Amino acid sequence: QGAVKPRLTAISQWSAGSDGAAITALGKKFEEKGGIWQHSPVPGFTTEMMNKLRAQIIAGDPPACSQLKGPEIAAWSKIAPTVDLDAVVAAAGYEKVVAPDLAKLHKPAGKWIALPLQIYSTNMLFLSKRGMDKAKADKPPVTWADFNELAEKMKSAGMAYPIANGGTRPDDGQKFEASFAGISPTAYRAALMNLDKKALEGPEIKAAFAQTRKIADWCDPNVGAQPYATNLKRFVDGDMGMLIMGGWAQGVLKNAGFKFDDYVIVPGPSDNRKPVFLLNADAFIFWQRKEADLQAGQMLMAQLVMDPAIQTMYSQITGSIPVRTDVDLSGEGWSDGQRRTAAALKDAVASNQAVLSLAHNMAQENGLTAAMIDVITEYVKNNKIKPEEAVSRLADAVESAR
Amino acid sequence: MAALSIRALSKRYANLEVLKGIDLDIESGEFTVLVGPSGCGKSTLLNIVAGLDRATDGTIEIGGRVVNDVPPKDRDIAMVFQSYALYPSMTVRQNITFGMECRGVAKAEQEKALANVAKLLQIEPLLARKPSQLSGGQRQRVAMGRALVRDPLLFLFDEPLSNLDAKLRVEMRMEIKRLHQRIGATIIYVTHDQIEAMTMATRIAVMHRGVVQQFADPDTVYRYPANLFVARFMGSPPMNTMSARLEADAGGPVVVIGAGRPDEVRLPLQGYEAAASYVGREVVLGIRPECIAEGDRVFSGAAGPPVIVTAPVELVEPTGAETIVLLRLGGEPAQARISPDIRPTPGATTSFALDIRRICLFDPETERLIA
Amino acid sequence: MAALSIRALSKRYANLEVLKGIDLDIESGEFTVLVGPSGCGKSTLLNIVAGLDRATDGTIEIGGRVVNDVPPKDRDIAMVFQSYALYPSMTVRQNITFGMECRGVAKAEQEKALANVAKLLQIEPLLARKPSQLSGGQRQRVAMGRALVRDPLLFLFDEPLSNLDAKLRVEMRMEIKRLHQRIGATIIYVTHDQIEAMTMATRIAVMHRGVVQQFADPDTVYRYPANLFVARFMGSPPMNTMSARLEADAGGPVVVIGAGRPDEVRLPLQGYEAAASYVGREVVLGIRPECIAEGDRVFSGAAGPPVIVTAPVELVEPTGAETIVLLRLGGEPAQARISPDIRPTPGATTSFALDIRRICLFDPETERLIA
Amino acid sequence: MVRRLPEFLMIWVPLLLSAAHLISFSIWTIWISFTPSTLIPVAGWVGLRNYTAVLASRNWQIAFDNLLLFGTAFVLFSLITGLLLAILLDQRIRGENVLRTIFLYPLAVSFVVTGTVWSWLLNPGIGIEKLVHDLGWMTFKFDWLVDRDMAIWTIVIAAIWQSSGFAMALFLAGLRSVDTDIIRAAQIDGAGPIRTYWRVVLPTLWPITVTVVVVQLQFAISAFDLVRALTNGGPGIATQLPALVVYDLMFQRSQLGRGAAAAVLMLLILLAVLLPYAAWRYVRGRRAAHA
Amino acid sequence: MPRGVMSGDGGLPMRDRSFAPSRALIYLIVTLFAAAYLAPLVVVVLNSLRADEEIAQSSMIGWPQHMAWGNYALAWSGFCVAETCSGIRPYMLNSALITIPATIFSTLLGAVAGYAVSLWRFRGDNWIYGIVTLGLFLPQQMRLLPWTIVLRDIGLINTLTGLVLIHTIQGLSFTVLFCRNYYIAIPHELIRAARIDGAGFFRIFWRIILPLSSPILIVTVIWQFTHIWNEFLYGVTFTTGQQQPVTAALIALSAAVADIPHYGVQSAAVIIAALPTLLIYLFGGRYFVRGLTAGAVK
Ligand SMILES: Nc1ncnc2c1ncn2[C@@H]1O[C@H](COP(=O)(O)OP(=O)(O)OP(=O)(O)O)[C@@H](O)[C@H]1O
Ligand SMILES: Nc1ncnc2c1ncn2[C@@H]1O[C@H](COP(=O)(O)OP(=O)(O)OP(=O)(O)O)[C@@H](O)[C@H]1O
Ligand SMILES: [Mg+2]
Ligand SMILES: [Mg+2]
Repeated sequence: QGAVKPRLTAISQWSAGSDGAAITALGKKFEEKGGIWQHSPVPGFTTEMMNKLRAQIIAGDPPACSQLKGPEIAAWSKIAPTVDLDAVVAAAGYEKVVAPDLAKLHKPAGKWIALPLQIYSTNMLFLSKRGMDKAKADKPPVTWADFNELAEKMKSAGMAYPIANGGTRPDDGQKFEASFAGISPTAYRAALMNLDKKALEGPEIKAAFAQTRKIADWCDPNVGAQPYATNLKRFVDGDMGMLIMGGWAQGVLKNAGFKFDDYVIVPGPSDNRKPVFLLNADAFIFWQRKEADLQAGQMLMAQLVMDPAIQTMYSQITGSIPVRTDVDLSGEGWSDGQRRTAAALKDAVASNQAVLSLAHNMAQENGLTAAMIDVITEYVKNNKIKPEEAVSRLADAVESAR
Repeated sequence: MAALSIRALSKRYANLEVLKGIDLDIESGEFTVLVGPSGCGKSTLLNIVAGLDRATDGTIEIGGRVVNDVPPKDRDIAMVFQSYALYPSMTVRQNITFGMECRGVAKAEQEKALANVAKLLQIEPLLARKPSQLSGGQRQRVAMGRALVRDPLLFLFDEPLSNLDAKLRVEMRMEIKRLHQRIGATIIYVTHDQIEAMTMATRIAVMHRGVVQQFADPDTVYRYPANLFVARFMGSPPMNTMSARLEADAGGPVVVIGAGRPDEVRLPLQGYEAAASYVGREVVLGIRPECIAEGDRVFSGAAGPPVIVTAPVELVEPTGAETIVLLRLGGEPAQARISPDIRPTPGATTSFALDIRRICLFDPETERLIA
Repeated sequence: MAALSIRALSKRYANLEVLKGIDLDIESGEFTVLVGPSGCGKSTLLNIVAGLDRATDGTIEIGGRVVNDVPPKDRDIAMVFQSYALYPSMTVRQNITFGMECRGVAKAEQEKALANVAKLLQIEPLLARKPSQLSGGQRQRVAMGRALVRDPLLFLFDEPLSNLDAKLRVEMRMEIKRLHQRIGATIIYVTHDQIEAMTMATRIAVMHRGVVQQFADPDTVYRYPANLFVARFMGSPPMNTMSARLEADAGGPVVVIGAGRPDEVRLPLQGYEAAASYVGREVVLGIRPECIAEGDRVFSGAAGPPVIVTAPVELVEPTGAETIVLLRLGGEPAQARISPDIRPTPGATTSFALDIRRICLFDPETERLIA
Repeated sequence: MVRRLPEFLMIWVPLLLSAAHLISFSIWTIWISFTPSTLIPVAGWVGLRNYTAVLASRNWQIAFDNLLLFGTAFVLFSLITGLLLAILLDQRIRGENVLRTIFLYPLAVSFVVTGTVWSWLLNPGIGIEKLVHDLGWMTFKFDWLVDRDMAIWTIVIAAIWQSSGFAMALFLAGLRSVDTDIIRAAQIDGAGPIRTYWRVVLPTLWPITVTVVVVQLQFAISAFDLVRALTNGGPGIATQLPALVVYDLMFQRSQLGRGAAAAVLMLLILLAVLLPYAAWRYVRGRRAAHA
Repeated sequence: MPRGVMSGDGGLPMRDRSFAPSRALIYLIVTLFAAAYLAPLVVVVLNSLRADEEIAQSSMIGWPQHMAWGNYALAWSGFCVAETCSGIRPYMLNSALITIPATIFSTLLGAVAGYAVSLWRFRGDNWIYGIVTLGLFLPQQMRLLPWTIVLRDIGLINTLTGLVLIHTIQGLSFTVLFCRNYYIAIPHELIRAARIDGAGFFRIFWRIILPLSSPILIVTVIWQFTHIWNEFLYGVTFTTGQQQPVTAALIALSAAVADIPHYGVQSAAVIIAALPTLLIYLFGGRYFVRGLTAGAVK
């Protein structure tokens, strides 16, 4: 270390729950390494965090690093200078152990400017143990047909609403993207990631909307705009049987005092029976600062974020899986769900079935994402809209938002 | 027939007794004026008669019917308020017909009544206007119109002219008087203005502290005020009152002001038999300013020559139509109304003629009129 | 020395000319009363003198110094407002000393001045009170005190008594008058009340539509009104005015009311030389109500017996101190003030005495006084 | 008249700062609405493209329709509620002070809290519906919050709850300043309480009513925090409102130019309300000056 | 002078006896309304005393079975926002540090400006006044970015001072409007008398106008205080971490989507955070209505 004490100013949206706990733990590590940890969690929604980031960038005072993800990294990197991390990434030999799709997002102009911190799949299927018992089912569903059958079974077993999802915008998006990717990851990639016009109007997307409708009908309509977390108790108690959610729900469940053996996590339904991975990765982008202590802090932070031990610690708190594919998940502290997620990622990458999540802003920039989610959430909430109509609306939305 | 008869009426607000046992009988066709200082309970009395307030005690009869429990609209009265209380959002026409509308009078009849009243008060051209577009005098007329369409047993007026300027007040005063003569209505009229009271009333009720001090025709009230309060309240400038001594003299009783002083004033009295028992005692003497005039004045209708006194002049106020002089009678201050041309010099001594026929004597204890 | 001298003063608000070339010279020690109907520009004039408003044109000199551009506080004036404008949050003491405080007068001197004024106005017991705890008359006194401590060249009073009730107004009027006599201040006093104007003023300025109609001592204004407006504005009831014809007769000019009618009234005039050129022409005759009296009245100071006319009585209004009679002279309505005891019957014909010495004649075209 | 420096500073500096920030911010927004700005403001010129895009978007159309419905319903009902409460409180009833405080206290609460609390109460799963179900009336249904046709009414309810106290206060003041003689005159004329209010008292409240309407309308047009906390535009996008759309476009979707265009449209709606009001005040002022 | 309209009696001089049944109806309606208005507060208060499990098992509406006073302790100084587990206590302090100065400044400056506009007419005053009051209607979202740029240029970004400045300037719209409407009813003769006495602009304001202003100052203080206290958008955007106002902490608590809801603590925090403004309305409400009357209806 040089003469200066490394210092890091960071803004993120993680303020509470397991996310808050994880970032706090990261901060502790940073301080253990002799740094000064100045983290400003922004309460509220992502928008508030971005407002703050924008305000600071406009003011010429960006944080040393800030939470940002997906294509937004590329968009934002154009409005303010970022730090070139290539050297430190190379030194850590990090590139080899990161999924290539993911790596691409973090080096938009060919240089590393941001580092992913953890990975989730947004389409993991959570099965309530008690719910399964109630429905006398023992096998997790693999295809959407299996899923639908199981849901019906649960319903006849007395569960009014077999699916425990919530009603927020990303939640509605997840219902749709899980359906779509499970039906055809190829069509998903073409339509939602590449915005291919033909794929956007193809039969797969229509089938995805139809499947989404089924899921929506099995959800508690009373949840309104509340998050899925409202339903967790009913889910664990077996009043609801299934939940399509990212791995972060494990952290929430843990935080709420539920046990790992209350539920099972499996990859979301995939009609070709090979796991589909809807990639969602949180990341930090590093903004150029002149101050020596901040620069030192940025290097220290980068090293920490890439450190397998730190990634292990972090993922174990939040329920995600490490970005590094070379972390061993067989040890204590990892759940079956995490192991299965990691395995799914490996398989999906192998079969080219790892795609970027739309609902969590990994597939498109915010403006486009929001326009698409508008259509999806309206569809979810309004069962009078037919799938074909939804398809054409989605295509229109893409057209006008581009 | 008594149009209104009030018996032992009292009104109490919390611990404040505003009216204390009022008795009044008002004949049909009378124009009764209620005067008294501010806060003496005039409006309260009117409101109770109208049914807008409840009496604490006593009975009110209108047209021979006890109305204590009758709501205002069924009392067969009409009221004109000091603020006129015109409905601001209605036209003059609606203001006048609103009461008939409430009582369900037929449209045609309403129109007829309206036309009559509008003609009487000469407000035909104003019928379509809103109150805010009227001058003070016009508003007053509309307020009258609203009362007149009703043709009630009893009109109640609460200082209806006090918001008008002096000129207009005089005109409206005459108009109301003519109106009363023409339609022969029974009216109770509250005012602060003594000229109004004196000129309009057939009878005046002078109130003070919730009690009717005197209820009589204007001349009686002016000439024979029942007590010192009435004497000092009516008239402007008010009656001069001063302590004096009643003595017996050869020709009859003599009232002495400033007895024993070098400038004592001795006034012989004629026809003051009632005062006989006060001979040798202190009394309060009252003499109106117009009964003290310049030395060469001949009082109209006087039998003999006036009593002439010389007195020091303190202040002279020529008002144009007359000159008000502040002088001292036997050391007591008094005001005189003398001819406008005459301007005594302040500080000098001048002679004044006194009209001793109209002197009043009051008991200094009870403050009541002796004679 | 002229305390105040105003030259060609005019004031315009947007397109409204409120003051039109006012010229006034007020001597030191004078008590000038400004009268005129509402809206004639009295307050505007006062405000311009005080420096609270700017003149559109003309100059104002106070104590020989042109003050057009001098701020109010440096004009050496004091002002009493109609609403008194006492500072509600300050005690009486603070209200009075605030001006001195602003001018940085030493504490001890403030106390002395305060004590003087408080004694003069007898408000010592009130010094610690807030204005809201004072009666109307007391407030008025404090407002006076605030002006008096200043000892200025010029006092400005804008209707200072109009918020008081009648009794109090009379008292305060006398007090102000005494005060003026005692301290000999120069005062400009605005009022609506003619009695105030007549009794207090050394000179009266009658204003109408932004023009001074007449500026003279009260007797002149009352006796010789410069024009019909002044004649009708001053006096209550106002001067009777009626069209008449001036004719030449053996003894001199005769003014004829209702010429040619059976009940025509012929009044011989003496000493109206100025009217000679009007003989044979129409004039407007003005006669004050107090110059028409009961038939047996002897007018004080009259040389010969009065002119007696008989006239029909229309309305009788006894006010107590006198009786106002509405009669017809040669068909023209007129008011008379007769003795209080005498009550002619309305409708009947009675004889009246006329004081023809005080008749005014006006040009019917220009409305100016002829004689 | 204002000649001296400290006076000048004290009066003009705050007033000018305030006026200047309003004018310059508005101009800035108008300028941005014609630029291709996305994440941050940039120079450029795209003509009316941002406006056409906003006007063509479903979000804006829904928001605009909602604004008409919400604005009308909210203003109307809060007016009626406020007036009714004021009339009731005007009946010399006991405990008036306490009641007044009760009707006013929602003004003290932040919209965020209001939205959150009402979202609990109105949520059928945990709120009133659940309570009634637990009490045994199982067929009871009160699920407006999650019913896309009725959800806008939940915003109306919460907004009325929050701000009808303001209308009540103003109306009450208006009622209290009605000349009692007028009411007495009506009594003598034989008008009952309802007729008295309807024909005599209420017509005098016009100026207050207009003030209340304008204040509430501006609240309706700029309603933001409340909606965000209560429904966040949902279910779906059923309860979008212009203020939400502006915020969303500017800050969530990183389409500053379009957001600015939407903001300018919002300003135009506001002006459409305010200009007639200003004209009315002007005419009234002139008339008062002439009376 | 504006008179206190709300104080004494008023209303229709109804005759007491003949209206007995309808009076019962009046009380009934008023009571129902009062219950409806109180309901949300009652629910929050009750929930602040219930454990989370209890709420989850029944509904949001219910009587606490065990008084969970702990919620308050947790809300006040226990729950965690990111790495700091200090409850909302420090944020309350921040809110006070922003709200109190901004309220004082905007009220005082607004009073002076309102006084100048209403009692010392000067050229263009109506225009300035009109523009300033239009500010009441300018949507907040529109001002966020311009403020960012302004604060950057004057170097006040990320400071409480910057927020105080924003709230002071924006608050002027309201304070000037209300003060002006109030002062317009003050007799001009008072000013004239004082000018003749030799008092200048400030002395008149300080000695004569200000002592008369308490009704309207109470209104503006209450209004400004509650609005600034409850403000959220600027607070979050322009402050950082431990400097954020209490509304930010509340949002952190309630918008934690990735957590099981803690209704109990949340309710307790809501109550604590709303306490200052609630108390202000409780004690100042009566003056608020009175002053509002004097200042609004013109
Ligand atoms: N509602 C009330 N509660 C308590 N006291 C009242 C009420 N109404 C009137 N008073 C008191 O009753 C007394 C008489 O009032 P009232 O209005 O009858 O006087 P007034 O003779 O009409 O006076 P004014 O000439 O000033 O109109 C006053 O002292 C007044 O303060
Ligand atoms: N600021 C102003 N703008 C326009 N016109 C005004 C203004 N001030 C006064 N006026 C007009 O000037 C005229 C004279 O007003 P002023 O107050 O001087 O009358 P006044 O003689 O004092 O009346 P009053 O006896 O009623 O007090 C009135 O017609 C009034 O309407
Ligand atoms: Mg009265
Ligand atoms: Mg005036």
